[in-house]
Amino acid sequence: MTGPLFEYALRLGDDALILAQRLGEWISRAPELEEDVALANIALDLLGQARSLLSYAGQVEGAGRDEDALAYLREERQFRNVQLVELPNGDFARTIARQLFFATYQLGLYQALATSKDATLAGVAGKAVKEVAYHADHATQWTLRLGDGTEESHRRMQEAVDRLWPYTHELFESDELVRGLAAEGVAVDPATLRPAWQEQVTGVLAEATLAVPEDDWRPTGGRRGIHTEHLGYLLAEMQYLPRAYPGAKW
Amino acid sequence: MTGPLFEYALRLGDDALILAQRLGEWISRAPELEEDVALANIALDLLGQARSLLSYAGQVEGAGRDEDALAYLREERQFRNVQLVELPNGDFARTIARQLFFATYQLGLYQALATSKDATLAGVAGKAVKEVAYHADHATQWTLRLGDGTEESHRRMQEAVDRLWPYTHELFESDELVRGLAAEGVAVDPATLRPAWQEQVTGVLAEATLAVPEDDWRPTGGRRGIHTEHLGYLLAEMQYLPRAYPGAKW
Amino acid sequence: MTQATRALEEHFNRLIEADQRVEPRDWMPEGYRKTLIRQIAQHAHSEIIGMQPEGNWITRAPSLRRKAILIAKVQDEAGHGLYLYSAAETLGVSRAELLDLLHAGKQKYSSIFNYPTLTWADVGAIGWLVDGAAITNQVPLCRCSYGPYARAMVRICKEESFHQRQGFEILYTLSHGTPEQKAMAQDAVNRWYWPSLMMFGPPDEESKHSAQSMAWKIKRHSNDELRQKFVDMIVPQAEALGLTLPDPDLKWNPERGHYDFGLIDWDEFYEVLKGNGPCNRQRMEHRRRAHEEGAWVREAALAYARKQEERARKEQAA
Amino acid sequence: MTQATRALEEHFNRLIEADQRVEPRDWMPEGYRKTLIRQIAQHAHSEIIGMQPEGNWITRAPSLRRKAILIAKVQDEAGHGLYLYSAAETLGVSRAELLDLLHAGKQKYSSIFNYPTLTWADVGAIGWLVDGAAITNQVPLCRCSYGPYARAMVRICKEESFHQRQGFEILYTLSHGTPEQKAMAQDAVNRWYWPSLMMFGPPDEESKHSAQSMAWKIKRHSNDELRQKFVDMIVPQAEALGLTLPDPDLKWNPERGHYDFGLIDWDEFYEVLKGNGPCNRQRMEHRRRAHEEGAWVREAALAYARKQEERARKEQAA
Repeated sequence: MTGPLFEYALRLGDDALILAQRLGEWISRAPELEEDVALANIALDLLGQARSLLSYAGQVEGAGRDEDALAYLREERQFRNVQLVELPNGDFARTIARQLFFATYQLGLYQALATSKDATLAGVAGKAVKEVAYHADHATQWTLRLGDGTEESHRRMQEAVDRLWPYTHELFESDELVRGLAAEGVAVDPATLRPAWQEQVTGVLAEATLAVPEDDWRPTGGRRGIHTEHLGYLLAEMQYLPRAYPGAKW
Repeated sequence: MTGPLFEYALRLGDDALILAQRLGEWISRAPELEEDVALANIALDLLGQARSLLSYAGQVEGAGRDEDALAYLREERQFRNVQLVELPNGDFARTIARQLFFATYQLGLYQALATSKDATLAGVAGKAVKEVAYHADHATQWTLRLGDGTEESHRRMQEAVDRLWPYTHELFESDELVRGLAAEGVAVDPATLRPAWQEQVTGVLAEATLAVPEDDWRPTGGRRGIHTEHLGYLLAEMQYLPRAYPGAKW
Repeated sequence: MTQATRALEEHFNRLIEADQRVEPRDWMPEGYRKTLIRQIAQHAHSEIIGMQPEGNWITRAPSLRRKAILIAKVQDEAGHGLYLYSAAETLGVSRAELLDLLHAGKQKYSSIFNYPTLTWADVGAIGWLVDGAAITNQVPLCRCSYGPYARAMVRICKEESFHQRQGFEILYTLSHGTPEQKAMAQDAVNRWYWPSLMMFGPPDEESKHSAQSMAWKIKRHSNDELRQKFVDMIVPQAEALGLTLPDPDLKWNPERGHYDFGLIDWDEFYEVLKGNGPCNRQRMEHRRRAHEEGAWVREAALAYARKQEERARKEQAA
Repeated sequence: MTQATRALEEHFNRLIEADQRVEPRDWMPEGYRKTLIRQIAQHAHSEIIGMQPEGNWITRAPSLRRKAILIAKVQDEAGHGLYLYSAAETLGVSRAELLDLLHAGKQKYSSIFNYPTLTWADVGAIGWLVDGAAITNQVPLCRCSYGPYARAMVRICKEESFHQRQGFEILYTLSHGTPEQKAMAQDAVNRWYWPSLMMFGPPDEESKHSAQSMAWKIKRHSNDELRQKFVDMIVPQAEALGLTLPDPDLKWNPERGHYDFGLIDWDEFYEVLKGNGPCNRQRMEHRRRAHEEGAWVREAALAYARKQEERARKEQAA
């Protein structure tokens, strides 16, 4: 049995790691050079957060696992990220919709976590707030451009928002573990982040002339290691080298 | 150093294995149910040939490697298949063009190899001739339908033929190794298969109202382990489980 | 009802009564035809949607032997789809029409395929539990009153029982492998057990179509009877596998001569049925995309066939 | 030539003579402008096509630290592309025009990027050899007579030398790792060594544009001089890596004070230049696809910007 703090650090770290991996797929494929730079930048920020959080998880666990052992040598069922971040990139609209939903969530999360009683989590979050504020702004600007751009971009952006909306519910699910840590002042209960997120996101969608989808389907399971069928392929690719050369240093 | 017979069995085995893997990607995605069945069938035949050939390679090598060790625990640079079979499937036209080119080649090869002085190779080839005759017929029928079907199918099929044609040259490359084995009556020198292949394929293309491409670019390297950038991804996916659970039995 | 119709209906009823087969040429009540079309179509759709969760592991099967077995299995499912669409065609509805209904969301497929296959062990669990449940459902259908459907089922059941053994064997190998492999097998069984019990449909008191289907001898046993039969079959098999089933209430009841088992979460069942399972959207999108991306191929085949006919006609005329 | 033009030309020549910078506002001969546009565009295109072979390993980098370094490096290449297209824009040609010329196959990029990255060690070899050759080429360009290009090069060279050290470090780690890792490093060096020597272009006696470029102080050294400089630099570095270079003729020549090296296969060079390298088609297709698939995004951004302007204008008017 591993402790709740280990588990919590994994959740945050895996979200950042898997989204960084997905954004990394964009590089050299973006609609313009500035976006190759921007998406690489966001991927780098997330990867940096992931490294801090996974290192910390390994430290808390005390079993000698470092960031790479946790990233490269766990199986799919041991990953704790939400399903939203593991979905295939799709077109630029889908990537932007995911960025809008996730960055807005993560910004609220890190702002609150920056005052955590856990000095490491507070440090990571405090440092990341500025980065994530840029991610949220980047996604917001593009949501406006695509939503209020051409007919085609509007159609694509609305399709993207509709398709990804169901996956946003999982971001705000709380459970005993996180409520326990939140009561100690260590974690942030994600349920508390929802109202501000909802206001922010629906405001952006409205300005972008996009409809806010109805709540219906609520896929979930990532925090318990229940993922979509997409994650396995992502991990096979990501983990290949360390799996193929056990024990090698790189 | 491993011997020429080991190397030769690997070449033939890897061609069959990698093409089976690509065809396996089609299953549940074919244009009609009959084609899900047909492509699965062809994949199964190729996989069966690959298993016999890789098992034999392992036996010849005498280092205790079985078919799975050879399929799952070699790196990209150790694979000996031609580049044609590792290319992404593309649309149905590309898959059919590849099947036409490869099955026609393989049919000639196995017909000749069925009289090899090496009893195992002769046996594998003899058994496979009937299977591959069906593969060639299947590809021929579809080439006719697509080439001489609608305007769109003609355009797509011509595009597919043009795109894959350069990769066919590698099928007929011979080298010292294969010429040596051919002189002993063990292997078939692929260069000798070219005229009949050319006649057969250009005949089908003509009947399908398709133009035979000009010879220009001649990508090569597979027999020396120089592949396209696509093979690494294919292997990462294919080999993931045995890499992740070293020594496990399945 | 005319006298002629009455005579036909009596003939039909006698066939049913005498446990004989109704054949395509026979008169049959409209309700019987509709029920059969709905059931056979749903069954056919389940076979082709069912290719996806297992197909998900073809490129990642952990040995060449397992890869070959898995390809053959998924191929069999496509083949079963073909038999069943053919059986439905004897009732006057084409495969293309049925596929359109599937793609439009107007006909269903078995909800079990809306769960994801997360690990290799899921391929074993599907073979053992899902095919096991399917066989339990289908063996009685081999005696279904409609001939073409009954005959398709005979063929299908034979292959399915082969698949079930293969699934069992995958799990057996895992549960006797490394500790990680055993955990993988147990995890898959934990996830697939309850959904497989749901495959028999809602409890008898809530089942809409059952009574009439039983009267027509399309169905031979109630949902709950079949479910009990399945549970009784898999409990000793789980023991043989060295795996547990995730139901604390599961125990032998010597009075009933059956295993008692816990309450099924019917809310989950109805949610998945409504379209809110983990993979409903993915399965439908995958299916629709394959169909749409294949449209130009089917059109080309048709155009070519027409040209060939034309040519043959001209040759004959010349 | 009018007298005014003659005066301008004299001014231009004096600038060149005095090793001062020509700036966008200055008059310049049409040939000078064209040469610079061709060279800067080719350089910019090389940066963005160069993202592909290394980008190929971003998702598969073997540690998180290496992944971060690699993403940052490929991002730098995009950034270099941006500086360079901006430098070209000062000569009166837009990025969109230059990209169109690239996509139409009317402008080139460095042939080195038409080789595949087959293993992780290729990322190291590209950093060490390809960036090493690029720096050797580019350091003199920091003193190029055209100001905006020279200034872009200063910034780029600083980052490139960072990249070269990272590539060296990857290879060093591999060559001091397991035997398989060392073999992987050696194999990559074997494949990238000769193509990196070709990066300096054809031998001086065959080089078309060199003499005029040297006179204009766009270029400061001949192809062969730069190639020699590069070889002299990497030989001791290869020794430090514990790797060999695949050239049996490579040896120190005390008389020349340089390393002698073997004959380059110029046939291969010209084949790749003609479009027949292993990855020419793949690189161009990847590039064109990204551009085409991004068209609707760029159009949306433009449409939105126009709407915003319109709104601002209306607000002002109100």
